[in-house]
Amino acid sequence: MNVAVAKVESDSTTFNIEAIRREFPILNEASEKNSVHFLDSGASAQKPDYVLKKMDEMYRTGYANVHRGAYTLSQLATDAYEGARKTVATFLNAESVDEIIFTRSATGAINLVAGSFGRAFLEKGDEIIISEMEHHANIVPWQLLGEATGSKLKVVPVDQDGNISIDTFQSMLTNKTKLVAVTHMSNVLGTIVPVRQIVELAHANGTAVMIDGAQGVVHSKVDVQELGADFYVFTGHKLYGPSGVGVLYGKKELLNKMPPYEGGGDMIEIVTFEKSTYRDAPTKFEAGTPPIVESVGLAAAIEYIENIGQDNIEIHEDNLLKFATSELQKIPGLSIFGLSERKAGIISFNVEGIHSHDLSTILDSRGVSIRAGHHCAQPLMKKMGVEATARASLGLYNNKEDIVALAEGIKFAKEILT
Amino acid sequence: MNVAVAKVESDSTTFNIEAIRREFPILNEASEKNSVHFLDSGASAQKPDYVLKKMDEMYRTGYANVHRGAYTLSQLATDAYEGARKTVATFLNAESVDEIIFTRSATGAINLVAGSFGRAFLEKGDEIIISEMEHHANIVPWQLLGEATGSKLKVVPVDQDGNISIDTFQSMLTNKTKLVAVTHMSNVLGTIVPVRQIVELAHANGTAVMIDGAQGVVHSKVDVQELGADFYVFTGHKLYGPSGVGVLYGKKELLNKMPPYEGGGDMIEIVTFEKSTYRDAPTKFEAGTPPIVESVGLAAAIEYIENIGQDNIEIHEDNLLKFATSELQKIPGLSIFGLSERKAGIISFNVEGIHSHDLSTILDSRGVSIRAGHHCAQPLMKKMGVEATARASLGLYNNKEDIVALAEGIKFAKEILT
Amino acid sequence: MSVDDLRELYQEVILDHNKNPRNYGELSDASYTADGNNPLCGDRLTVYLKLDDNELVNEVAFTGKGCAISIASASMMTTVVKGKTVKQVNDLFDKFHKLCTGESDEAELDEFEDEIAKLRVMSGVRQFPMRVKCATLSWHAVEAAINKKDTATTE
Amino acid sequence: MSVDDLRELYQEVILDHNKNPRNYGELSDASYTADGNNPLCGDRLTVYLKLDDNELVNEVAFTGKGCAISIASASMMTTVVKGKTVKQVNDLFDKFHKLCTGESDEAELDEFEDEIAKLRVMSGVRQFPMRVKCATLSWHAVEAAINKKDTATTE
Ligand SMILES: Cc1ncc(COP(=O)(O)O)c(C=O)c1O
Ligand SMILES: Cc1ncc(COP(=O)(O)O)c(C=O)c1O
Repeated sequence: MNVAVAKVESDSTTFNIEAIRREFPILNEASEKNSVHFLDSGASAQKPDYVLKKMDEMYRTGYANVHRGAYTLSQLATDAYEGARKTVATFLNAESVDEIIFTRSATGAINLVAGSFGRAFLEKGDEIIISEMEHHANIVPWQLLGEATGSKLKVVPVDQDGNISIDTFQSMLTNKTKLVAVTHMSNVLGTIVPVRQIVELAHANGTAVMIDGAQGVVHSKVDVQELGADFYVFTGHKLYGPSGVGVLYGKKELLNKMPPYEGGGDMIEIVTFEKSTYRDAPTKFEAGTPPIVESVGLAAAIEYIENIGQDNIEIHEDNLLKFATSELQKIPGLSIFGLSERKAGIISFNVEGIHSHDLSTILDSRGVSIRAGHHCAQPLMKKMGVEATARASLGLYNNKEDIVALAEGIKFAKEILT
Repeated sequence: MNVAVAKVESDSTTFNIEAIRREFPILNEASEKNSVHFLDSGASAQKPDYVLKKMDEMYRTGYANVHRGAYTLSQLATDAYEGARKTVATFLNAESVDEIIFTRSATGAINLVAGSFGRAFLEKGDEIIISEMEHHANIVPWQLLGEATGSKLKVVPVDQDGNISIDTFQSMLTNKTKLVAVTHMSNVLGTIVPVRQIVELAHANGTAVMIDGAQGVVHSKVDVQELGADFYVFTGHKLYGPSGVGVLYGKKELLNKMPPYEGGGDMIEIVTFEKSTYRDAPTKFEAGTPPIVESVGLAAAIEYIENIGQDNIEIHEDNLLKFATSELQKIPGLSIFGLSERKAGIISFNVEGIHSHDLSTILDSRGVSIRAGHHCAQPLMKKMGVEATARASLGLYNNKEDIVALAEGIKFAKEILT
Repeated sequence: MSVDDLRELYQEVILDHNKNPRNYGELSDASYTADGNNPLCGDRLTVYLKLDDNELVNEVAFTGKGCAISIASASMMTTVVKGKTVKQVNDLFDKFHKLCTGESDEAELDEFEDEIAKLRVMSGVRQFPMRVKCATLSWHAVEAAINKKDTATTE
Repeated sequence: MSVDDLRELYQEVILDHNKNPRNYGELSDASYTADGNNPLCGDRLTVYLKLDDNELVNEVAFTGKGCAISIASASMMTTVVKGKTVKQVNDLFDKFHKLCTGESDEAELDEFEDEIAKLRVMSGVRQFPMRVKCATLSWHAVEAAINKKDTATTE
């Protein structure tokens, strides 16, 4: 395993992990209080200097509200904001820039689909299929929708290894299935879900598909045209961008058929007290002042990772995941949840006799940040028969030392607690 | 007028306009492209260095996702985020910190009230009263709610000077009036609405009240307990804070009776596929990763203006408004919209024979940024019989030179266009 | 952006068209009408079209309110689309749009040489990207009308 | 946060209570029960209470899963609330909470002197603000039970 990691580090001139680490200020502020072995990127990633500077600069030299002013600063801000939309569209290979809607987060994007598409097109008795390993963000909005419309949730089970059965999924599709909403990648198990196949089967059934790409987009290249999904959502802060911004990709035709979700400035055409008319997507879905600088920051993050190369990042993380898996498996009493053939930079595990919360506290004392808990996936926890797990999740800036520190820290925790 | 301005500037040792201007980086980046006479703060304000540094610093030294980690960085971020909530609560003099919900913007906050309070408690035939000078953000959400529930919109007219008649308002209250939603301050006319009186009358009628404070909170001290409104909303970017964050204040009792608006992580108590239960406010209304750094930035902005003193800002802006009004009134053919006795830092106007768009372009060439258009208040434009107006809006950093440049620019536009 | 750019934008011809717009007014017997609407500034124009038996633009007129750029551009538009086929109007709009955004330059000589020569006076908007929408508003409307849509919305 | 802080948090007494929790199990004839729920980490406890005729806590027990801190704290809680009145339990919780957050210190001598002396071993959580919720989870539940609520949720 060591060899593989060493290989990518020496092979690729573009991927120099030490140089990359230097570009993330927080990793270098090695105070006693701050963790330098940051293994919670799955919750939220750290930001490169490049992104922070872009945002700061915009506020200092080119900030004003967008779309509304006929003066230079507003034009600069509008160009930056609409330029960010273009960057996202190119990143996802969307057919049109109009298919990109900036939201407040992935959660905001999923709720938009539920509130607009869901309330407009789903009726009592209609069905939505999700998987058993969804994040709460891809469960609760459909439950709220169910309360409003009478639609029902059907759940594809997850097996021992953390995979869903495509056959089972297919057998659950009926003429009442109006939407399939599944994660691209599990935030607990790391499983990469075969979303392409799911889209094909759903479409053959006349069913629309939304993919929750909050984790997926971080760890693999996404091409929405190739994927064919009707909606794809992700969140900026996990992709090395700022908090406060997310993205909803939607097929233009579909978006233009959908009613507005929220009302306010900019999204309207003509407002009278009797009746208002709305503009086309994406504007129709961006009521009020959008997350202007946040969108520009997200675009900068995309530029940053594209500059490193998504393939390079994938290889690096893959090697690191293999190394981490083998290091952790050496620890007696440690069991890993999620052993799919297709998984990416996330490892959930528990250590016999040690609650993940205690483990996290002890690791923290050694500068190792991991997450402990249910990871906003309580139904999956229940299925796995646990209350909580420990989770280490990788970012492009992690290195072998981080993994070694994790393994050593776990051993130390065993000493203290047992 | 000159005297009055000079007076406040020399009187108050805390309010030194030149020192303040130096704290706003964008005002000092006097490149050819950038306006230095920024008179569009009503659309979005510029940010002081203090706010920018706070946000940048958080990303560099204390960033992680909030509420979810048992490690130090997450604790630091959570403390900063919850500390921001406390700052906002104190700023508004809320009874409890649990009454402060961070949203994506004022628009997001109003839609939350419409989607949660509105959908839960309004029925067919119920009435919502708004005023004729509302921003689209406080019109369209109620129209969307009306489509969903059958509730109706009633509109208090605005008179010549830009005031609403309290008698008329009172006469419109019926036993079907379930909500009054009015602006604290008109973003077109500058009128300060007598919201205290409105709350009293509405409450005497058993009607809940939401105040749109997007402009109001910027120009006057707000005390929600004294005001008594059930909801008060505002937006960060107009209050010298970042884009991507807004605030909903709501009375705790009421918030806890309301159903969730959006679903996702953090806002839940227990999730099963059969049924989920939700936490209390504010968490119930903050689904998913919130605008973490943006909220901290907003709190920094509040600290900044509190440090200068809201009273000092009010006096400064008031003097400047009087100066601007008298300067503009000297220009032949210029007419001002909105002449309420109680108005704050906004002047809308038109110049005979010159469309505001052309005026804005010409002013921009002289470094003066104003806004031209309908200002997201089409119904008010219709009432005033115009398609658009020019609008100069003041921030705490504006000075007399900005006003002089505006007046000179208007004269120049007349030369060019007539 | 300089004062020269401004003078280039607000040329005499444009100010004249703004003050004395050609073909201003309703056409009661129009074959097609469409509204042009710029939701961000509130400008609204209505364009009226009459086609003859050969589907050529026979008469064209407009009403509405807007800035000097949109009114002048609408006025000039009415003077150049008369006698054109539907396809020609679409093509001409395409060329005019490029002229306003700076995508095409003056050198292009083709079937619309004369029309473009007339319209070239609008090319000052290149320096003012926020105003391109103003210059093209009436064109969006005429395109909508000729393609039998009710409304055109620019951003 | 140092290794000393850690050792202070995970003292022998705590590890012992975690491994051998006192009064663990259901009380089938409980007067009141309540769930304690930490939605952020998924820890859940149930507390069972029996009051005698004088409204004193007669028996108390708990079940559930959680981290060492929450289990140990629950176990210790059951050993100190027995024999107390409703008001005394509320007061004791208040004092314990202050102990965990560092608001009160060791010097306080009052009616709960003995109990606080026992519970003081938990005060290591002061250095770990994220873990205060763990230490107080069972207390929130017992407070809910005694005040006749079903559930307590900590953040
Ligand atoms: C799979 C998945 N979906 C959705 C989300 C929600 O993202 P956000 O909290 O940014 O809305 C997350 C992260 O928390 C996630 O991991
Ligand atoms: C009175 C008023 N209400 C609401 C808003 C909406 O604010 P935002 O766009 O930040 O949601 C604005 C500003 O655009 C406003 O002026």
